[in-house]
Amino acid sequence: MATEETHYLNATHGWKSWLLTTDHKRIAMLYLISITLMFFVGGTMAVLFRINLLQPEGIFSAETYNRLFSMHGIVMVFFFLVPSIPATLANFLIPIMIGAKDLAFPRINLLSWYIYIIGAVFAMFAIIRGGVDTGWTFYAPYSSTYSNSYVLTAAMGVFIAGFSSILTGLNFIVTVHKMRAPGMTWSRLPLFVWANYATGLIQVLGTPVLAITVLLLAFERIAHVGIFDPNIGGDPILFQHLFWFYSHPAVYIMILPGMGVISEIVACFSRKRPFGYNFIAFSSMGIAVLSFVVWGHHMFVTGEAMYTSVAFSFLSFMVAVPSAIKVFNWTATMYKGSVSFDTPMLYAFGFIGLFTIGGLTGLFLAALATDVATHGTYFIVAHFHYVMVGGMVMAFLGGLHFWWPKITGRMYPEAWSKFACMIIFIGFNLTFFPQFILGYLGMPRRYHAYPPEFQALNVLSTAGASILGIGYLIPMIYFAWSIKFGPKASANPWNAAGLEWQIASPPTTFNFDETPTVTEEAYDYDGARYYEPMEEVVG
Amino acid sequence: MSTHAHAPGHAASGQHHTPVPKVRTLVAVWAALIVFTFLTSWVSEIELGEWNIVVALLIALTKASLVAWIFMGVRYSTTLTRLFCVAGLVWLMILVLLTYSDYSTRGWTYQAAPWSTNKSAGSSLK
Amino acid sequence: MLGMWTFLITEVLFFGGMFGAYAVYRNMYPGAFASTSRYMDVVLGGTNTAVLICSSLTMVLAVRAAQLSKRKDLILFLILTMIFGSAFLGVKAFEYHSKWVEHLVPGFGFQYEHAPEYLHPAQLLFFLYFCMTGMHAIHMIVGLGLLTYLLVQAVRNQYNEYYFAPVEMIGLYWHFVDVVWIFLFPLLYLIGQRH
Amino acid sequence: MLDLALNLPLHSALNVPLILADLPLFPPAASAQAGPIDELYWFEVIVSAIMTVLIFAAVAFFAWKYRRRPGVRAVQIEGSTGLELTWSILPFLVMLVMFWWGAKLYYAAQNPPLDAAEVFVTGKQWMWKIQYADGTREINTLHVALNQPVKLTMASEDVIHSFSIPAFRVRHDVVPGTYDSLWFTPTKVGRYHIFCTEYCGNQHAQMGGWVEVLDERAYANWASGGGGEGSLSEQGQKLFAQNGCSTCHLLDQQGRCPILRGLYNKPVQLRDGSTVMANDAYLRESILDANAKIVSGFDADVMPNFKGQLSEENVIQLIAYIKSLSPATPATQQGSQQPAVVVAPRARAAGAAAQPQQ
Repeated sequence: MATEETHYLNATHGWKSWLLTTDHKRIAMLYLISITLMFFVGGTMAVLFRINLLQPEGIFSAETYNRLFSMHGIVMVFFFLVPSIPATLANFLIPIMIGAKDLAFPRINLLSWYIYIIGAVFAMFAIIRGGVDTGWTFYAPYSSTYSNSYVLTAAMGVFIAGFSSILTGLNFIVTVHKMRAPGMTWSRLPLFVWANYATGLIQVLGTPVLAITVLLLAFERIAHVGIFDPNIGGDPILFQHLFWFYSHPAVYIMILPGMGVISEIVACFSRKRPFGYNFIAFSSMGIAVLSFVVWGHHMFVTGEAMYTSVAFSFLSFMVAVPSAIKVFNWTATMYKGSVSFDTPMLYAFGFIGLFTIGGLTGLFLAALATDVATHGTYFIVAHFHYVMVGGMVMAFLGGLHFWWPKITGRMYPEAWSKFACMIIFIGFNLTFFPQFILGYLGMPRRYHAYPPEFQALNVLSTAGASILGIGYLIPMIYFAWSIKFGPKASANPWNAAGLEWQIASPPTTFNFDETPTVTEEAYDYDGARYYEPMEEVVG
Repeated sequence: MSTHAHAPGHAASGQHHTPVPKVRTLVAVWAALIVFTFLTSWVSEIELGEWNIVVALLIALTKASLVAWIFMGVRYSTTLTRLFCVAGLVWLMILVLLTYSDYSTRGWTYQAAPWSTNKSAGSSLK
Repeated sequence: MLGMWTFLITEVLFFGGMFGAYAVYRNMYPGAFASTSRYMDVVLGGTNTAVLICSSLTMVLAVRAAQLSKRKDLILFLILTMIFGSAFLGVKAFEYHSKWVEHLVPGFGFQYEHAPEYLHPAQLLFFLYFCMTGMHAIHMIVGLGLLTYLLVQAVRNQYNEYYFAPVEMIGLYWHFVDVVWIFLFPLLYLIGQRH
Repeated sequence: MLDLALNLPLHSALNVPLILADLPLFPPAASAQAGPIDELYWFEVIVSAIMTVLIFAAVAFFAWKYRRRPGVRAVQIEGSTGLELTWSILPFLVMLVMFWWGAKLYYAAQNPPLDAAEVFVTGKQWMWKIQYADGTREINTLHVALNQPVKLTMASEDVIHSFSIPAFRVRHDVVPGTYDSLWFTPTKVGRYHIFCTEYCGNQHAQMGGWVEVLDERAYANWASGGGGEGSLSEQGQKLFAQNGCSTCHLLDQQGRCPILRGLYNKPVQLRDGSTVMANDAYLRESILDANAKIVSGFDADVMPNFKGQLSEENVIQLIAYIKSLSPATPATQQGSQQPAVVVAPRARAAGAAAQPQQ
């Protein structure tokens, strides 16, 4: 190993070369480290409050429990899920996939990471000071008037982190428009890029509304004047409207990039062009648009006007269509393919299964009558964890396993990774499937204690959570191990198509020695070279 | 925006080829905007009931369009920029109108079937 | 350029949250909102609108000067724009001051004696008034900072017909701030009749 | 805490067999609307199950059938517009059924039958206070009669709560500053959970209780036990006198304030020209913040503000009294559809010292 090749990781040295970098790949790594930390902060809280629910009367105090679940939600949603794939994998891959040297605004990209860190520091500060107990939804007037916890600090964190998300989205949009290599037409764009482009649109259009909402809430809390307080003629429901105008589309900020990852993985490990490329691409755009007109389904039992609720219910069913299209297309992509069972593909299987369940249970919540019966119960909790964790986290891990050789130039131990995938799948289902049953039984969410007849299902769920927790630790360990000890990866360990596999692993600082000219579509799997035996990995 | 130099789509956006607007046009637009400002102040004094706000918003929209079209150079810009402009407006409308629809139709249900403990009237909807 | 447009869309939605709240409460309390008009100085508001429109004109003339490599014109128009912008802020500060004197600042001894029945909804409106015009003023201040930067660069002869993108971009931003005010003026100052 | 979780031997988390012995999987269906909602629920479950099985089966089958084998290459397929349309439109049609079905049940849930017994619920951190028309009050327990429709009118004293009875499949948020309502018809004698399902602070999990569905005889028996303080409207009448309301709101002649007799559920002309319905929410607002809506012909600042003086429960009593001043006759029900405008001469003696003191 005397003559190691120069790549983005070893091109320059020293902490300054990382903290002042404008290289999208290094910024992606900075993000990866930060969000992994946040994931484990949020995850630890989840494990703790699941332990609390082992006994009907709870183990911790109500105060502790309320803070745990609130901070779990805030950390996971705003500091893990929203930036997860866009800020890491997409940040790393979008320029490479479209044949560019970097994003359109490299310095803004770095700025967005710093803004994220400032937001995260606020959130961490709130946790250390004693936490916040409003739930991640910050509903007024509880958050603005009644809560005695560190609402302002946490809200500030969310407000600031929002700008990091806006800047990431803005950067992606401009990059995809302006930085494509010659010949990289829209119909040749990888589906991952399409998905992140759609995500960028949601980030840019939705996040500012969250920002102003949180700001108004902060004014109300600081100065005791505001517009949500019913004591002075305000309407607390308005907070929910503005909050969900962002936060429902935000669900798609979280899941769309995951769908992009799955499209790439399924195509690669089936050795096939994705079935219905156009439909997958346009369904991403369709989701981005429709996601903005369904937020009222979070408010069917709040006293929202009946006809508005009916309209929102209808629109919510509409948004299910493009999601269904994607699932069908991934399945159809395997038809007459050449399917291999590498770890990323296992995660893709997991994603398709869990997302299907998550999506279908969403129909229960779009339908007005069954929403009333399940609103605010564990049914909701199970539903969105199937989408967010079963969907997004599976896709994130799948993508990480897929591109890890490209990112680090190292392979991870395959047996361990398959084992971890199985553990996560089993642990996940054991954790969250019982919650569907609990939900229809009526167990409300955010309860630190519950009637004893719900105990059995809660114990099952907690058992699952501990399995899931271990499942998430295993990849963490072998990924860390592989950076130092993993066998070296070739430029294209999966024999995959796509620009990112045609450059070295890890890529050089400027990705391409010269700007590539694209002459074929992203998924040209029609060739013998995709079936050559995998190159022997060199230790 | 020096990074744009690599961009293939760059020539299309063509900031360097943006036609130079005529001073006469710009001053005319300015004059129109000033006139509209007086107009909107004047109209607001006239009792039009519900229509006051409609007229005010229409005038504001006209003024905003003039600023966007001429001053912001949308008339010379690409379809994409125009699409972005329209998208901003449409999304604003989604936010305002869908929220508004809740508040403006809240009364509808209850007036149709007034709450009452009264047993003799109305049909029970089961 | 596309980046600036995208950013402006974000800004539209940022103000959009407040416009949404405004629409809801105006629908809820039409009488109270109309009653606030006696405290809104239409002459000052209208003057400010005109001032801002003038600044938009000088801004677009500045962009034009940059396009034509006319350095002196560019500097002149940038200075004029900044003067108009500062005048706007000055008038705004004066208005804020009179609101303060009249106890119309929510949270600081808000009083509404001429129509006590509207105390709360009027307070809501003034809260929105301060949020919306305050956010707008903050954008103006940021804009003045950006114009200062342009001025320095223009003095250093950085802009010419081949490179004037920053002038154009900051121009877009400035016009956008103008457009926001164009909507704020009728919504806040021209709500009801003043007789 | 007491009602919900304890009173029972402490289950150890490890005592699995004992726990599994009473593992519930489906809630009791104890109201008239539970059945129809369950039908929709099962329809959704079946559709979801079919779709899940289909997709799992297809994934498993394709993955196995087309697994990578030496010498076999994938067949590149562009896609199929026909197929795409099929699997977009067919599921959408099924979803339309769900939409229509759900909306229909929701509509019914919004419109309580007119013969429903009205019970008032006040939520506060962290309890539910129940008031019945006969004046009985309870905390965290709601007694209802079998097969008698019940309409709950709900108010919150502080934050948003949500009143939920899973066995009845009903739930509605209780938002401060207004009244919310829900209704149900209990169909099974028994004792069922009440939960708060909107997070409301520290003891959110304790904000629950029981609804007791009693058969006719048991209900009559229970009802005869209560009401020591007189009916709800009688309590309201007392408050009406105590707080000096009766000084200005004269019953049969125009005082300084509007006449309340016959007011309930009538349109009221306001000073600013608009018209509102004199429903519960309007009355509540007018009691607590009289200046919020001034009746045409009257001045502001005549009636004192009762916010902070009267609890939500007091307000409910007063409203019950005002309602009792508008006895239901066939004529008034017809009349409630007509715009009967309350007009009164401008109040005299505006400066008189007759303002009631609290």
